[in-house]
Amino acid sequence: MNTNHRNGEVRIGFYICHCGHNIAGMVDCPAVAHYIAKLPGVVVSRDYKYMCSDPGQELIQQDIREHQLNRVVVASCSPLLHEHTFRNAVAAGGLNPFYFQMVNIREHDSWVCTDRGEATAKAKSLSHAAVCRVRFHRALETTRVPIHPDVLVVGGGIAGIHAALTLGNAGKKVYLVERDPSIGGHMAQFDKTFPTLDCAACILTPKMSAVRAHENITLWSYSEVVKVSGYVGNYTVTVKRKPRYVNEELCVGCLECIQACIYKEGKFPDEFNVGLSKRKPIYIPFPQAVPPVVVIDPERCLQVRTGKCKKTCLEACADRKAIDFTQKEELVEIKVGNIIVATGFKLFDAKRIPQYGYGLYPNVVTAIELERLVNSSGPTAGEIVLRDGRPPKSVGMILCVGSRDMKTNRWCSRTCCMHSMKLAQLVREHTDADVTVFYMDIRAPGKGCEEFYDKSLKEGIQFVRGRVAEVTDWALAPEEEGKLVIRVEDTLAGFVRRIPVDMIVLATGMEPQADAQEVRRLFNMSCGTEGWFLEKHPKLAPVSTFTDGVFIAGCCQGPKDIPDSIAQSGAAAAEAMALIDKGYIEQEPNTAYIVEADCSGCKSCIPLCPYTAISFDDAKQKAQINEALCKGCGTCVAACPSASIRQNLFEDEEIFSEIEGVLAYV
Amino acid sequence: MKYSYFPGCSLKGLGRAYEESLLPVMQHLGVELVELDDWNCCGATAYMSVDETKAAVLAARNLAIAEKAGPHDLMAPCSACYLVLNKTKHNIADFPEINAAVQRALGNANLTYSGNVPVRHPLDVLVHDVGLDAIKEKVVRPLKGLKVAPYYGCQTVRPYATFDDAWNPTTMDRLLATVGAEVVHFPLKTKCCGGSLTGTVPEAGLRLTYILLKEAVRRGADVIATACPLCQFNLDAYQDQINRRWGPARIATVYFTQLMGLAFGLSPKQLGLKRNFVPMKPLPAEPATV
Amino acid sequence: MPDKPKISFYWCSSCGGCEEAVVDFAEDILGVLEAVDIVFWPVAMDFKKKHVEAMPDKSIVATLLNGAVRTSEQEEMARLLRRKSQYLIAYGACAHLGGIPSLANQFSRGQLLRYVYEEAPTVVNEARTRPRTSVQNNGHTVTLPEFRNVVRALDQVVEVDFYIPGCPPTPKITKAAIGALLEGKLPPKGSVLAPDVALCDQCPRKASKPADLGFKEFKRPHQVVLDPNLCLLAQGIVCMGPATRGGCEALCPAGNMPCTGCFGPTSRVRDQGAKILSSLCANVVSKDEKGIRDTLAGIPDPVGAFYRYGLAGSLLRRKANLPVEPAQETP
Amino acid sequence: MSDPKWQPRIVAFFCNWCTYTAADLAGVSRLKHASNARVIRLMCSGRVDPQFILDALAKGADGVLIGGCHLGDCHYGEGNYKTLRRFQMLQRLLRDMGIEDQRVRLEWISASEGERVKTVINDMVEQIRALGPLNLPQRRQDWDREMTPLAEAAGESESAEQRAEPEAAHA
Repeated sequence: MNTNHRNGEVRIGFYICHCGHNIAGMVDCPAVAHYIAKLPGVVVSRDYKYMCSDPGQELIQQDIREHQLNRVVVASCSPLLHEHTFRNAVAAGGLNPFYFQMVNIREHDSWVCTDRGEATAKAKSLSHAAVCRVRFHRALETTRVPIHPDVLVVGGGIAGIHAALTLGNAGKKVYLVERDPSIGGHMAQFDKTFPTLDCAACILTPKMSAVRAHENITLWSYSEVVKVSGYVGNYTVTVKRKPRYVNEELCVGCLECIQACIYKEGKFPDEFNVGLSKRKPIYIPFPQAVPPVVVIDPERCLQVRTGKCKKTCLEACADRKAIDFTQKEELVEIKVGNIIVATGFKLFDAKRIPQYGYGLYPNVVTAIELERLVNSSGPTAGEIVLRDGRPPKSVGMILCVGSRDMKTNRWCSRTCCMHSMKLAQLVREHTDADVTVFYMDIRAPGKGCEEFYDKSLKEGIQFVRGRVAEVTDWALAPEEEGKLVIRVEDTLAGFVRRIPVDMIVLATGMEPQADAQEVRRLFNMSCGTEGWFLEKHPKLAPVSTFTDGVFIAGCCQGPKDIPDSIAQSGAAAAEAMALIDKGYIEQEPNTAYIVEADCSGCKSCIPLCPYTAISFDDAKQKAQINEALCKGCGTCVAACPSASIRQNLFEDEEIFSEIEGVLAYV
Repeated sequence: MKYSYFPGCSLKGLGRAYEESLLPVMQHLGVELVELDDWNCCGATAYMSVDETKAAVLAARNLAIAEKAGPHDLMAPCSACYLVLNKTKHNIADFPEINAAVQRALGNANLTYSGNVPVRHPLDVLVHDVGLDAIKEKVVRPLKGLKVAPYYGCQTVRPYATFDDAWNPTTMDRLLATVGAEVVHFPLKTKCCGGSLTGTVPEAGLRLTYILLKEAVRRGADVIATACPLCQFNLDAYQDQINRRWGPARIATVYFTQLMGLAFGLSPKQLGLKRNFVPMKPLPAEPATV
Repeated sequence: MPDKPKISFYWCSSCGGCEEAVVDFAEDILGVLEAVDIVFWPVAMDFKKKHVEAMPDKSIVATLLNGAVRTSEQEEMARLLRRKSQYLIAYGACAHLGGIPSLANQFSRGQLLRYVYEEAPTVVNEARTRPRTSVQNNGHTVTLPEFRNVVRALDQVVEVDFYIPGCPPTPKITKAAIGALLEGKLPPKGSVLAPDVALCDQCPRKASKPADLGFKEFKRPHQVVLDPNLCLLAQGIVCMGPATRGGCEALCPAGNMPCTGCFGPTSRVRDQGAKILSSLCANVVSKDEKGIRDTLAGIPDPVGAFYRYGLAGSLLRRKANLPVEPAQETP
Repeated sequence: MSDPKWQPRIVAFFCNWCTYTAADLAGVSRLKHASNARVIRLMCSGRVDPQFILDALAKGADGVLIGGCHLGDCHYGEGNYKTLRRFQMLQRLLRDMGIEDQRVRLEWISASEGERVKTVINDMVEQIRALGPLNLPQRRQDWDREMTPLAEAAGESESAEQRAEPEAAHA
């Protein structure tokens, strides 16, 4: 450690960063440096183009050596971005890294101010405060918390599957928890994928099987996470395993029980086929389901509901004895070090836009419904037909249904343009129908996507630019009789058109899951106003959250296509692995501590700690804090009526001096 | 239940059948309507397009009188009045310069307006204040078998969709179903009736009217129910001309309050049903009353 | 042996309790008198201001001054004694932090005079006579000190060397302080001569305080029959003990009444009221706004409850929007 | 009191996880707003000691803004409930001490609500502008002017103001 502390004299170095034009464009940086230079204790005060660059950091280190600095203040961007960078720079200069204070004059100042004088004044006062505060800083040491090597992945869509496999392949133990009876998510419902038109099942099902077969992956389908406690490296998670009334180990997937069910025909809407077909109370979600075992719908099964059924399924299962009506809901507790949340999205409910007639006109369908119609294992075995069984002669596709719309959802769902063009091509492939796509803008930025758009044009698919006003069944001209009429302002042609078609496909957008708020609370994440989970930094930490050890992947973070979801889940897996392989995490030393001689033992603080880090020492008659449990919120510090609890990095005198500092410069 | 009542010019003139049916129906339901003392023209859409500020002053005088009259909501049955009064209310609240002009003008007449009077449509009051259950109790002659096309027109739910959906309003549908009528699917329920174009540019205006009539007939409706005097007039008065020009489409258009009155057992004459150019067919399975 | 050290006592805006506390030394007073020479003590001895004025500066070793500073005369005496004394000691809660008199900082001078001389239910004053600084009577000029706008703690008028807290200070801490003074064993200037740990440390009820104190309601002592042994906070009574310096040996809790905070905060605290507020409110059980409001309604007068002895010495000092009124010369 | 150049001075205590991040987001999104708020970062709004608020006012702030996570969303579980409880009482206390409600404000602003940071700060600046300066240091000087004659007579140059908080100076 360096010897810059002789006589206890405080020697402060102050650096203000131009951040190119970002700060200097609005703040007079030399004037701030000049102002700070006159404050007591300030030995060096400089402005520099890029403080976070190597030369910028070198400047600090050089000054620490040459001017025997023992405090450093950098006024630049948000500490959430570069506090670590500068602490490391200070440490490399031979000073304890906590003799450093950062001033946010970019996000909080230059980027939000419109007046150079005001912005400069604000920079001066914030810097003044930091200079006042840093005087009280003390040398601190970080503590290390060990990381439990197991990982929980929540959600068994393509993102969750890929994350689980990546981690499993790296030798990490993974729990994959899926709410539905099978993993696969939305992708399992797709026929083909854009822009390559390769078969979705062909690329997904091997991955699904691999999950089931993987020695490092524990797959819990039909299960939900209900409780999460702990912190990075040491999460305790409670998983609710819903009864499927079928023993997963014993069921061989022969499906004879389904045959034998007293319901001779399917009677209930089939979730996988979005209600286009019917299933029985005992069913398998889809032929390639993983785990490949049947499930009993407790809401529909006579035996579960009333206890009065002939139980023909039991007979069919015979001595395999896989069906078990005594199954009960089970709560399982696991310990993991990291969590990857990949809970996906839900589709916009097209009924929310009544003028498009979904639910009113039978031949208005959603894109996912068409997807099931196109699929050879779908309800029509791959035939695209109207409700009455006729093939359509004309199909209209309406884009941005529940996307880019101030009345419903403002965001672009990113995949609908490509998804619709893919479906348009499939319709052309399967039928002789004319296809017209109604769009506002075609967004095809992905690799191979613009080419795919060209291909659509070449294949004779019509594109009409304009937001569709309504879908109706009232005819004005004879050719409209018996058809659905799309009324739209063609913004290229410049007039309102009425276009009669047989079938209308609504490209419904993506929305956050209905329970996104509860899930967010469960994992202590943040949400955007729309409900998508919030990443820690939109560019630099796109799969991290504000809670260490909790990562997000796939559409729960925002609409995206399959390649992007896979890329994110790989990134999330890598982030988790980085923590696991390091073996520990360094904790910010912002813990609270009690000055024993000052404590009166009034116990006011004890119930306030959410981590039960504070206890009462009966022998000493004083409160004590277990620093390993303390997470540094400071609530007890604020509450201690005799100010006997203090907090590292947020000492009372540090904050009081900061208050004094921000108010000193008028 | 008590409301201030702003009839507007139509309900005293061309659309008097609306008032003739509205008042007894409301009375029947125990809703007291107190006609505003010394009300004046709402300004209508025409004045709004000539001079918005003066139009606002004109409408605001009615609001000010209503505010003075007591703490009751103001009922404006005519769609145009309903829209103009609401629009004035919004403009006064949103634009300080309009507010200043209005207050100055009102001040000259010793009036003030603080923005506190809600302007309500009878459909809103009937469904949300009176309630469908209370209405159902009063039905003595359910309109069984009568197929009705519910037609709201443009101004009732747009742009202020305060009590119903702007695209697919359902309050009238529900009201009519409550009094026993069969409501046909009528997706043109908020389409244009032709408005004043029926008089100024008939080839455009009447064509719009024709579409409504034709579709109502095609969908098997016996009668069109409306909530607007202008809609009622356009749909009712021009049928001969329309039929000559575009083909047959003959159907009666009445106020929804008239249908409610029938269900309450009031006489067609009392309800102003005799004023129609195209008479409504007698109710099914009932001796002729017209 | 040189002369005995000279000591003086003075009182400003005070109830006399602090003087009483000195008398409460009982026979020990004789010991004190043996050790020191009392040169000024208006309550007990007939010295005049002019005698003090005649003394050389710093010739008094220590002055123990009690009471808050409210009038011009008190201010003048404080300045005089400051000049004549080596050590000026703020004695008791009023001199220390403003004391109960400084609760008057919630009102303007005009409000106070109007109430006291006209509106108070026991006052009959039809002529609306008000005190004036100067009155002519029979050719004589009679003067009164000026009633200031603000009540002040002693250190808000003159520099203070030490503080002896309490309302009144207990004989024990007073003796300890005088002892330290005579023996020259003084802590750093500005210290409060009492323990720097909160009162709970000395409270006989400490062991009965639960670890999970959660407030569902607050009660006032007259509303309940108090358990003589159980922690008063556990009984829903606002007890200032956790936020108040110890040293009184918990006289009030021992007498079945809550601590009301007369010893002031510990040295680490800048605002005693804010601190007890922070601690009590954080421990309220309710989580919804109305529930919280209802619980806190049990403390009807937060200023009176949390700043009973120290409004002048608090961060806000005085109600912010009060005027500074000119001295009242006309009725 | 009515200096035309006067600008409201606001000290803001923002929690690290929600409101501070939201203020960063406001910056990243270039949501221009009034420059008057000076943000002091704390880990949790639960760390906001009521002393900080009073001290800020006493030292010359015209307003104090406390920003925390929405109720139920606290990074530490329930820190913001403690803040809410303290705030309710503090507001009553401040009212009794003649300080208007609008000067001390508690707002729940989540990490994604950059827009709200802008709205709240702009709104608060406007409200305080309408109220005028609080400027307690100036008011204290005005209060203490009644001591000037005797202080001058005693030949003291040092003002009482400079000796405020004697203990803190020695702590």
